[in-house]
Amino acid sequence: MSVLGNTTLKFSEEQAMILDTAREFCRDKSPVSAVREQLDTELGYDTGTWDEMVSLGWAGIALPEAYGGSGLGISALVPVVESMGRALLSTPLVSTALAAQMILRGGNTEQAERLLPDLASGTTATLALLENADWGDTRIGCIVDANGTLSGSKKYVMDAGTAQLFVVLVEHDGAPALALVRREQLADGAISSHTLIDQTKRAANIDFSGISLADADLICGETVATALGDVLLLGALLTAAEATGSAAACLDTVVEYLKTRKQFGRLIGSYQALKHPTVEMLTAMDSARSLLYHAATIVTDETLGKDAEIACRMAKAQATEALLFAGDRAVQFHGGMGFTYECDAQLYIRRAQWVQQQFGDSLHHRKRLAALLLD
Amino acid sequence: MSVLGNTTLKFSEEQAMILDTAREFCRDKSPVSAVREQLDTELGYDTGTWDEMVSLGWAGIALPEAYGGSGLGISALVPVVESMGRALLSTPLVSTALAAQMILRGGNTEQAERLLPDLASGTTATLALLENADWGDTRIGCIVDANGTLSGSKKYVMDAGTAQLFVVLVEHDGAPALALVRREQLADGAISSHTLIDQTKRAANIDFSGISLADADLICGETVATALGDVLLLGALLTAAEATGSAAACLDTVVEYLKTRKQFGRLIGSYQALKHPTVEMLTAMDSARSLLYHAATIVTDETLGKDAEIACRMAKAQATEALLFAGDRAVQFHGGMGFTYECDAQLYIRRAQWVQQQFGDSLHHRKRLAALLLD
Amino acid sequence: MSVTEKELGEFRAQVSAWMKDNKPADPGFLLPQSFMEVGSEQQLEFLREWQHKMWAAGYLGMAWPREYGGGGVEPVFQTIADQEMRRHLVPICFNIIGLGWAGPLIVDTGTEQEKVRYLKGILSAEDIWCQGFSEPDNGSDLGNAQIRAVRDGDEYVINGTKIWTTMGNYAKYMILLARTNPNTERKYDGLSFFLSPMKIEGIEARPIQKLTGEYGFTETFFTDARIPADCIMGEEGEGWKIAMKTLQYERGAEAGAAGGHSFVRVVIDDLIEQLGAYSRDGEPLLQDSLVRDQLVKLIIEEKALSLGDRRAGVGPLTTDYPFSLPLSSKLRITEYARRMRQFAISLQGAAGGLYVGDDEAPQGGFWQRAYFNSFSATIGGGTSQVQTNIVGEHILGLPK
Amino acid sequence: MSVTEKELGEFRAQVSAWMKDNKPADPGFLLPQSFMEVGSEQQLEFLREWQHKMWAAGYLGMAWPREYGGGGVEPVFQTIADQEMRRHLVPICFNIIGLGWAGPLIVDTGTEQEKVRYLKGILSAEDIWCQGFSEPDNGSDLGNAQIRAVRDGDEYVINGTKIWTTMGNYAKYMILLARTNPNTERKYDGLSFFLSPMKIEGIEARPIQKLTGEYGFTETFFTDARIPADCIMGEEGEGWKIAMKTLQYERGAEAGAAGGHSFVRVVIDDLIEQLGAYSRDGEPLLQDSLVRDQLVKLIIEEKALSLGDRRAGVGPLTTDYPFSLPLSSKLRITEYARRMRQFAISLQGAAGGLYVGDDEAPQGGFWQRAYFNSFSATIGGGTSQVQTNIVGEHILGLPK
Repeated sequence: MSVLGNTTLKFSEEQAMILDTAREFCRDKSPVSAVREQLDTELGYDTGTWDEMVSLGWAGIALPEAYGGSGLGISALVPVVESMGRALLSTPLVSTALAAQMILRGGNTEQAERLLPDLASGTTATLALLENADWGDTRIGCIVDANGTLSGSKKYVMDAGTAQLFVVLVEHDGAPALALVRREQLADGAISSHTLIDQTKRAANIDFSGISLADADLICGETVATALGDVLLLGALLTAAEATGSAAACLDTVVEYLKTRKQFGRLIGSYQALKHPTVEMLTAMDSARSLLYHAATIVTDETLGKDAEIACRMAKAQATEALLFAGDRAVQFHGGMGFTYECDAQLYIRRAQWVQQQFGDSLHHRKRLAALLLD
Repeated sequence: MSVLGNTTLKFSEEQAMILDTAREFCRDKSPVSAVREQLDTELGYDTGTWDEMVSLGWAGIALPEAYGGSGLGISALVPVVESMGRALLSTPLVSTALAAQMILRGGNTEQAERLLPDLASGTTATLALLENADWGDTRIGCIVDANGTLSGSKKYVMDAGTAQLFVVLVEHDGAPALALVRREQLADGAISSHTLIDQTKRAANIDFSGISLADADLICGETVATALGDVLLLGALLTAAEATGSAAACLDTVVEYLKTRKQFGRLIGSYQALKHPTVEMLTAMDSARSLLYHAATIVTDETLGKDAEIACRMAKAQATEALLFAGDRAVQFHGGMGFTYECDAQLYIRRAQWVQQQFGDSLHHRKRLAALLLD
Repeated sequence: MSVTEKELGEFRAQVSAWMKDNKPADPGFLLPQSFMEVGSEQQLEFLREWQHKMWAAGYLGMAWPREYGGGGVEPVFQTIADQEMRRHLVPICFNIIGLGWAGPLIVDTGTEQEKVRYLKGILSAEDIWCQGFSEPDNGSDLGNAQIRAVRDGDEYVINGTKIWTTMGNYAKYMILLARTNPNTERKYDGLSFFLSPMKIEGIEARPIQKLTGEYGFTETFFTDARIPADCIMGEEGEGWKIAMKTLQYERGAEAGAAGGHSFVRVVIDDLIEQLGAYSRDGEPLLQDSLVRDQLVKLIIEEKALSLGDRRAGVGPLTTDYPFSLPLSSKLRITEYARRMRQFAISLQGAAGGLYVGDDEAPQGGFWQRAYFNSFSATIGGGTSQVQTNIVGEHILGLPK
Repeated sequence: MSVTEKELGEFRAQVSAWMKDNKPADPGFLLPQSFMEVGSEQQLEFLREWQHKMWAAGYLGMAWPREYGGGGVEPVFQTIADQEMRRHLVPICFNIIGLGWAGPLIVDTGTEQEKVRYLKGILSAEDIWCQGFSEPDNGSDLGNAQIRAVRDGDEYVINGTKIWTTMGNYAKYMILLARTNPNTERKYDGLSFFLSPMKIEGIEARPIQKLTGEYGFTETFFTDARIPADCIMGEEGEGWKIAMKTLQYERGAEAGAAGGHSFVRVVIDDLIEQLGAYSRDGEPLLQDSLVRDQLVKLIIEEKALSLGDRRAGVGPLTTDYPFSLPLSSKLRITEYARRMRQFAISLQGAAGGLYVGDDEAPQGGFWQRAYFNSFSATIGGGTSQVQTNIVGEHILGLPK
C-alpha cells in the first residue's frame, strides 16, 4: 500500500455547474473596488450580496434536504468557497456552514430540526472554539455548570458581529460539550472586536459568562468529540478552498502586472528573476488545487475517516504555503507600487497571514500528517 | 547578551602568510588533472606532494613546539585545509592532525612525547571512531578487555590505507578509552576498503580484533571524554574548512562556464535563471567562510568552551549546505556536459555528499546548536 | 471499441499473474533505472533476454500488426500490460527508441519493405535502436542540427557529430536527423530523417562516461559514412516534420508505441520503506521530528503530482490555465525527483558517503546513483530552466 | 588623530550614561521603525523633540563646524555616539535626509550663506528635509529623471512629479534632482541639483498610504512651482555628480554625516526573547523541534552576516572577490530581515492574524508591521532582483 493512499479525484457535473455559477457571481458582486469598500465597514460584507447567496441556496448547500438544505454535502461548498477566495469576497458563509456542520454532526435530531432549517435559509451562525492563540491546545476553560450557567470567554470568533447563533465549545460535567447561544443572550459589551491583519475578515472576543442555557441548548456526549474533530478538519478544508482561490487570484494579479509594466525598457515579465518565481506560484497553486478537490471528493456527511483527514490536512498545508509565497512575491514584484496600500498585492499578503493561522498552520497539520502517514 | 554571542574574527599576519603559501602550493601541486590522476589510485594521493607538505611544516603546524610542532594551533591549520579543499587535494593531513589532537588532548605526557614528534614529522595517523553510520550514536562496541586485548571493528576509517597509527575509540573497564594501534599490529586482511562517493577520499573498515595492547598504548580516564568531544568538533571544523574551499572552487568553475558558454545566441551567465542562483552560491560560500574563520579565531589548545563549540558546529552546518547547493547547481548549470564524468562538476557534487556526512550533517549540528542557544 | 470491461479485467489478471511468475530474480548486479543507463554488456544481455521473453509471451507490440510480429489487438491491452509491468517492478524495456519512437513511425508511415525489415527485430530485442537528434553545440535546439547528409548516387554521405546517443555503441540502427540542404530560408526545411545503419565504416560511437561513473550514451562521430539512399524516411526536407511526429509517440501505447516501461519510477514509498533500518542519535530515524516533517512535505508534493494527473482530466477544474498541468508536468516531476533523491542520501549518515560497489552502501548505492541520474531528466529534453520559461511564456503568457 | 583610546573610552561611557538616563519612555503609540515610516504628527513631534534633545546635549553634528551648530570634534566621537544610540535602542533620528544627505553636502560644498541658512535647523530638527530623487516611471533609474526646471529670470519653474518623498508633507526643504536641459547627449548631463523650499505654491505633497496602512512617503507634484534661482547647488548640468556625492554620505559620520541612527535594527534576539510566552499544542513553543531548527538556521544566518562585516575588514580573507561582502550586504541583510520577520508571524498561532491596533496583538503587531515594512528595503534602493544582478555582474563578472 503506497503512502500516497487514496488518490481519487472526481468532480460531478453538478459541482461543475456550481463552480461556474459561483465564479461568475463572485466576479460580478466582488470586483476589487467592492472588496475595498468593505475593508473598514463594521460587518465586512454587503448584506445584499449575502441575501443573494442565500437565495442561490449556498447557505444550505451542504445540509441534508431534511433540514432545508440541498443535500450536496461539503464537496459542493468547496467550489463556492474557492470562488469567494478568488474574489476576496467575505461573507458569513464559512462560519455559518461550519456551525451548521457542528450541529449536524454533534447534535440530536431535535436540535438539528430546530436550528438547521434557519441556517439553511440564511440565519448566520459561527463557532466559538479558541481560548488562546494555540490551535493545538485541547484544554477548555469555558464551563457550563450543573445549573446550565456558562462562564468564560472565547477569542478569535469569526463573524461574531453578525452571527445570530454561537456554537461554543465548553466543558460540562468534565467532558467537552457544545453550548448553543443565541445572540440576544449575550450581555451588553460581551463582544469586543479584533483588529485583523486581513481587513476583509471580522472576528471578536466574546465573553459568555453568566448566560443560562436550557437543556436543549447543550450538546453533550460522545458525538461532541467526533463532531469537533470533523469540523476542525472541515474548517481546514474550507480555509484551504478560500486560500487556493486567493492564491490563484494573486497569481493573476502578478501576471497582469508582469505583462504590462516596463522597466529598463523591457516588460518586467521577461526577466527570469520574476518569471521563474511566478511559475513557482503557478505550480504551488496547482498543487493546492489538486489536493483541495481530492479532499472535496472524499469528505462526506459521515464521520471523517483517515483518508479524509489526510486529505484535509494536506490541502490546508499546501494552500497555506502557496498563498504565503504568492502574497509575499506579489508585493515584491510590484516594486514601489507593491509597497502601497493602493496596490492589490496588500490584500493578498494580508489574506495570507490570516489564512496561515486559521484552523492551524502548515506545521500543525504536517505534524499530524506525520503520525498518520509514518507511524 | 545576544544569542549571536561571540563574534570575534581575527586573522594574524602569520595566518595570512600560511594561507598565501598554502593556496599557491595547492594550486601548483593539484591542478584538476592531478586530482583526476589520483581518483583510482590505491592511496588517493601523491606521496611526493605529501612529503613536501610535511617539509613545509604543515603536519605539525597545530602541535606544540615541545612535540616538534610549530605551536600555531588549529587556527593555522584551517587556511591550509581550506586551500586543500579548494584544490580538491587529498592527503592524510586532516586525519593525522585529528589523531594528533586526540593524543595531545587525551593522552599523557609520555604518550605525547613518544608519538607526536613522529606525527609532526610526517608519520601518518588516523582516527577510528564509528561502528555504524550514525554520528550521534554514543555506544561503543569495540572493547579492550582486562588483558589488553582488543575486539571489534570500526567503519569509515579515513586514510586507513596509509595510516601508520590508529587512534581507536574503545570501551575499557566500562568507560570510553582510546587504543593506540600501530599499523603492523593489524592482522592480514583486517582492512577492507570502502568505495566512497567522493573518489578523492579513501576510507576502510578495520577489524581490530585480537590485537594486544601494552598499557602505554591505552588512553584512559576523564581526559578521554573531553578529548573526544573536542576532536569531534575540530573534525567538524576542518571538514568545514575543506568544504568551504571546495564550495569556492565549485563557484569558480560555474562562473567560468557561465562566462564562456553560449546558448540560444547568448552567454548563459546573462540568464537570471543561472545568474541569480550563482549569486546564492557566492553568498552561501561567503557565510561559510565568515563562520569558518570566526571558529578558527576562537578554538585553542585548551578544552573547547561553549563559544568554540557553537562556532565549529555553525561552520560545519553552513559549509555543508553551501557545498551541497553549489555541487548540485554546478551539475545542472553545465547542462549536458554537467552530466558527464569528464566535467569537473562531478568532483564537487561527489565531494558535497561526502562532506555533508563527515563528522555529522547539518541537522546533527543544528540540533546541538538548538540546545546550546535556546535552552 | 468492442472490448468489454470484463475482458479487460480478465486480461489484467492474466498479465499480472504472468509478471508475478516471470519477474526475473535479482541478477546480482545493478540494473539500469532507465533506458538511458545501459552501460555494460552484462546489463544489455540481461535486458535483451527479458524483453524477448515479454514479447514472446505476447505483452509487447500488442497493437502492432500481427504480420510484423505484433498482436493486432486494441491499444488498451498494451496500456494495461504496461501498467502491470510498472506495478510489478519488472526490469525495464531497454529498446525503447525502437519500441516507442522508430517502430510506431514505421508502422504508421513506413513502406512494406521497411515494416518487414525492422519491426520484428525491434520487438524481439534482436535489433537495438538509438536516436540521433542532439548535437554537441545545439543543446536541445534540434532544428539547428548541423550534421550533413549529401546525396551521392544511391547513397548519402554523412559527416558530423551526434551526442547523447542512447546505447549508440550497442545499436544496430539509428533514427537520424541530418541536414540535406544548408541553404534553406527556414533552418527546419533543410532537415531529413533517416533510418541509418550503425555498424558501418565511418561511424564511431564513443561511450560517454556519466556523472555516475557508468555509461549509457555515446558521442557518435560520422566521417564520410555512407548509407543507402533508401534509408531516408519521406522526402528530403521533411525531416523536421517527421522528427516532431516521432516525439508524439512517447505518449504511450494509445499513441502507437509498442509498450514496455522504459524507466523505473522511484517513489517516496521506496524511501520510507528503507528508513526503518536507519538511526540518528541512536534512535530510530523515523522518530526524528525534522526527518518526519521533511518526509511529509515530500509526500504532499508527490501526492499533489499524482492528483494533478487526475485533475488534468477534469475540464471544469482546469479552466484558468488549461494546459498548465500537462505542460509543467516534466518540470515538476523531475525537480521533485531530484530533491527527493538528494534528501534520501542525507538520511544515511556516514553511509551516505559510500557508493555503488561498496558492500555496505545502503541499497547498493541506489539513492546516490538515482540522485546523479536524476540530472538526466532535469537537463535532458530541455533543462528545468528552459522548461520554466516555457511554462511562464506558454501558460501564463509572460513575455519572452 | 590626536585622540587617545582613553578619551574615546571615557566619551563612550559618558554617552552611554546619557542615553540610559534620557531615553524617552514608551509614548503609548507606535514609533516608526525607520525614518521612512513617520506617518503622523504625533510621531513627528515626539521625534523632533528627541532629536533636539540629543543635539542640545551635544551628540549630533559633532564633527560639523561649531559656528553652524556643530561640535567641531573628530568624527570618531560621532561614530561612538551613534553606536551608543543603537545599543540603547533610543528612538531614531528621523531628520536623516538633513543629517545624512543634505547637511554634509552643504558642509562640504555649500556657500557661507547656505551654511548659515540651513545647517543649524537640520541639527535642531527645526527644519525637516526630504529627498526628491525617484520619479513614478523611473524606478531606481535616477539618471532618467524627467522633472523639468526652467530658468525664468531669477527663478526656476519646476514641473513634474517625484515619488517616495520621505516626509514630503512635513518637510521644509527638499534636495531635488531635476532636468534643466532635455537635449544633452548623455541623459546625466542635463540634470541639476537644488535645495528647494517645499512650502510654496505649486508644490503638493500627497501622502502615500503604505502596505502597513500607515504613511511616511508622499508623491510630490510640482505645477509651475517657482523657486529662487540661487537654490541651485553648483552649476546647471552638475546635478548627477552632486547626487552621487550625496549618496556617499550615507556611510555615516566618518563620511561626513551628522550622525544619529535612522532605523531600528530588528535582531533575532528580539524574536527569541518573546517566544517564551508562546505555546504550540499546549507545550512551550521553544520546545518544538521544528521551531528550534528554524531559529537555529536564522541565528546562523544572522551570525554569518555579522561576521561578514568583520571579515570584510580582513584583506587576506577577501582576496577572491574583494568587494563581495560589502556589495552584497544590502541584498543579504534585507532578504534575511524579510524572512525572519515573516517567520516571526508564523509562530504566533491564531494571534498572528491580529494587527496593529488590536490590544492582544503580540508586541502590538510589531512583527506584522515589521514584515510589511521590510519590503521598503527589499524594493527601495534597487530591488533585491536588481541587487542580485549587480552582485552577479560586478562581483562574479557574469555577463549582463
